[in-house]
Amino acid sequence: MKIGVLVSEGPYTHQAADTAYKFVTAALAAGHEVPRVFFYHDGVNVATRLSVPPQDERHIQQNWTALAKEHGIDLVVCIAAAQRRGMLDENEANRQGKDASNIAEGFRISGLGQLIEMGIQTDRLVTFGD
Amino acid sequence: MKIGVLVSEGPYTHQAADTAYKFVTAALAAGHEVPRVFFYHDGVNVATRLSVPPQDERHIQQNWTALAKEHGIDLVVCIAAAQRRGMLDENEANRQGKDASNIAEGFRISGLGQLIEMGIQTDRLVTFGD
Amino acid sequence: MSDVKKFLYLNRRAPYGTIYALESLEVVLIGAAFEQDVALAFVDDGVFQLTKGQNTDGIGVKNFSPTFRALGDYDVQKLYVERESLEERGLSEDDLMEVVYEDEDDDWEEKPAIRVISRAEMADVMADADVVLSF
Amino acid sequence: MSDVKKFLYLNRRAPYGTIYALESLEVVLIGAAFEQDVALAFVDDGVFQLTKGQNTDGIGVKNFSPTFRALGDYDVQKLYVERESLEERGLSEDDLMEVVYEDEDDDWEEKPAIRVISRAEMADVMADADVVLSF
Amino acid sequence: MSTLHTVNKSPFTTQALVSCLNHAKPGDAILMIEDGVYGGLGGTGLTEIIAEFGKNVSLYVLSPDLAARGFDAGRLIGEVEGVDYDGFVDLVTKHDRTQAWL
Amino acid sequence: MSTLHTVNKSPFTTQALVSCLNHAKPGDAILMIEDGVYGGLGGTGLTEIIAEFGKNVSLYVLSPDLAARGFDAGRLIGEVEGVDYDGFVDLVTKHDRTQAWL
Repeated sequence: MKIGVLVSEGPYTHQAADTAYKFVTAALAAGHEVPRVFFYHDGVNVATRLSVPPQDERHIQQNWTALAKEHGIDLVVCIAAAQRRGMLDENEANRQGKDASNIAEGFRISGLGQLIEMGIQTDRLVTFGD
Repeated sequence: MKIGVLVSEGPYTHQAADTAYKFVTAALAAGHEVPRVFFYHDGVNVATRLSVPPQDERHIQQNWTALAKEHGIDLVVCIAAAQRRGMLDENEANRQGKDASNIAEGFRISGLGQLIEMGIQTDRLVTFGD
Repeated sequence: MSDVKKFLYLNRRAPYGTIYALESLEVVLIGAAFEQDVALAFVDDGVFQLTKGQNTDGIGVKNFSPTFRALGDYDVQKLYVERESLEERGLSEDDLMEVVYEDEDDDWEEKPAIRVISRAEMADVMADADVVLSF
Repeated sequence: MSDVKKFLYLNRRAPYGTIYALESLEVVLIGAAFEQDVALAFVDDGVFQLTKGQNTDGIGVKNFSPTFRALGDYDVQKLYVERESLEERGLSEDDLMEVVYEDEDDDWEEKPAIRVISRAEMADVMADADVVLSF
Repeated sequence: MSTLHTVNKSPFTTQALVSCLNHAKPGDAILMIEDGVYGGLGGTGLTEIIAEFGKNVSLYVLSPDLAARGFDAGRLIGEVEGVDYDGFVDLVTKHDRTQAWL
Repeated sequence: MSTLHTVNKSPFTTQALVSCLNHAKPGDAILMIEDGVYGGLGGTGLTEIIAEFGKNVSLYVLSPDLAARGFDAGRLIGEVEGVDYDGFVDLVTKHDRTQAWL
């Protein structure tokens, strides 16, 4: 079955990104497809490559990047939500005249249409938020 | 009177940073001192200089930077909370081996001791959070 | 038409204190272009999103409530509001803004898009959706 | 001693679902170095922070509850827990972990740091603070 | 000695206001801000209990937050007074401490 | 056709679980996750109302979240069953849609 996932809260502050990660891992292990995970609201903050959690804690961004690479998951960060919150990839940084970017490998910035498309093309949509 | 302010939530997602800004502006106008504003939890995200809000919306980071400059307010971002969430100044980025920083002018990264110190040295502490 | 799914946008939070109401509306506007069957549900504090007379000048935050009135232009025709949620909050339909759409099946007559329904009917609306997006 | 203020850390949220409990504890540990009068209050869902037997292996999040037991070493001696909050949640003092400190005024005897008090007493604790930090 | 309590959550969604009311002491003040201002509305399922507490503590709402949400002072419970940000600052200074119910 | 509802908030803090119970239909399932797992505890002020609803809908808690918070299955209401992440996935696929009560 195709399962789409929406993550609506930022890393560490809320458990949403952790629960979603565990859920996606289990869904893949059970033989389901997770073609895309969409990051919205503060969920866009999961994509930062500048996070430096304590050594004895999980690295949420790196976990997602690795899982996506292994299973070909499309990690999409909402552009409108990301701009407000200061999450930019290199293209966006250049376009906006900013001197730095912070999006990690494996995540791509795109529009809300990708969320709707995920809703249309998957059999289930599961939301993790606050 | 000396009033210390604690901001505990991120920009745009929660109203906390907006209410705190209005409150501090009013406190200064009434002749009070606001020596320091401490940003903790997701509040550290207020300090990003990469935010690009829509043209018709307020720019929360720039508002704080301008207010702090005009009135000499010490804007302190908690280092532990910031590291988890990917908020780094240039020193921290170098120290952590990261290729970019994102802290805006007017904010400085420091420890939680600055919050305790603010509690000791001010007459009132006002918290804005979720 | 077999590709048309029923999208339900579930709004349970008040405006301005958090961004969810605004960012929910941004999804609705983008989603309108996909020609799916769209409905919005306002339950619990979500009903506060539709109060008329919102004026955000004093808080320095953008007033996005006029966007609801533009939903008809995007062919969003169903804004379900739960009666029990209104009543618990001391509100009546008179406290809500007016949202209309033009009914193409009825000579483009202007009709109200806001439909106050009971909790039981709201449960039916929810159970009828293919995709529920919660904000 | 005139510079000593009474700091009250007010904890009203459950652990793990959000980070507030953990980050509150980080402030307490740093704050202990400042030689102020420190007390922690656990009210509403905050009482869940102190349950014993927490095991986070399954959720991939760090179990920070052992840190509470170390508070005595930081000379944090007062963890006030509201009885009514416990009761509403079906909890008793037996469900809480043990936190002790060594009383320097009583020959360094080990004493329990957790003090279950009534809601009225909790209101007194709050009203007695100079600085309240809410998490 | 008295406390200014701030509540920024809707009382229809969370327990913050009720918990605050349960711990406030006579002479304290409660200022409802942000989504908390809904707690000041008359004619709701909570009006009676809030008005009852209002006999011992002073109740305020932050007027700019009330206006943002489409209501004016006419909709408030009689025991609740509107203040602007200047009034917020005054309340902070008049009371000995501020306690946030997040 | 049936729905899997997810609730991730403590029922002692927010109205999410009660609102969910008020809208769930017979045959639906409710999975309590994260801080929502406290809703499955027996002997609380809410146990009775939750057990009553449990006659019409299936109630689950995510066991890893329950263990994280220091409780085991023995503390659950009789009507509530524990599942792990695999069980979560099964519940998602068995029901026709998933609705989050945030």
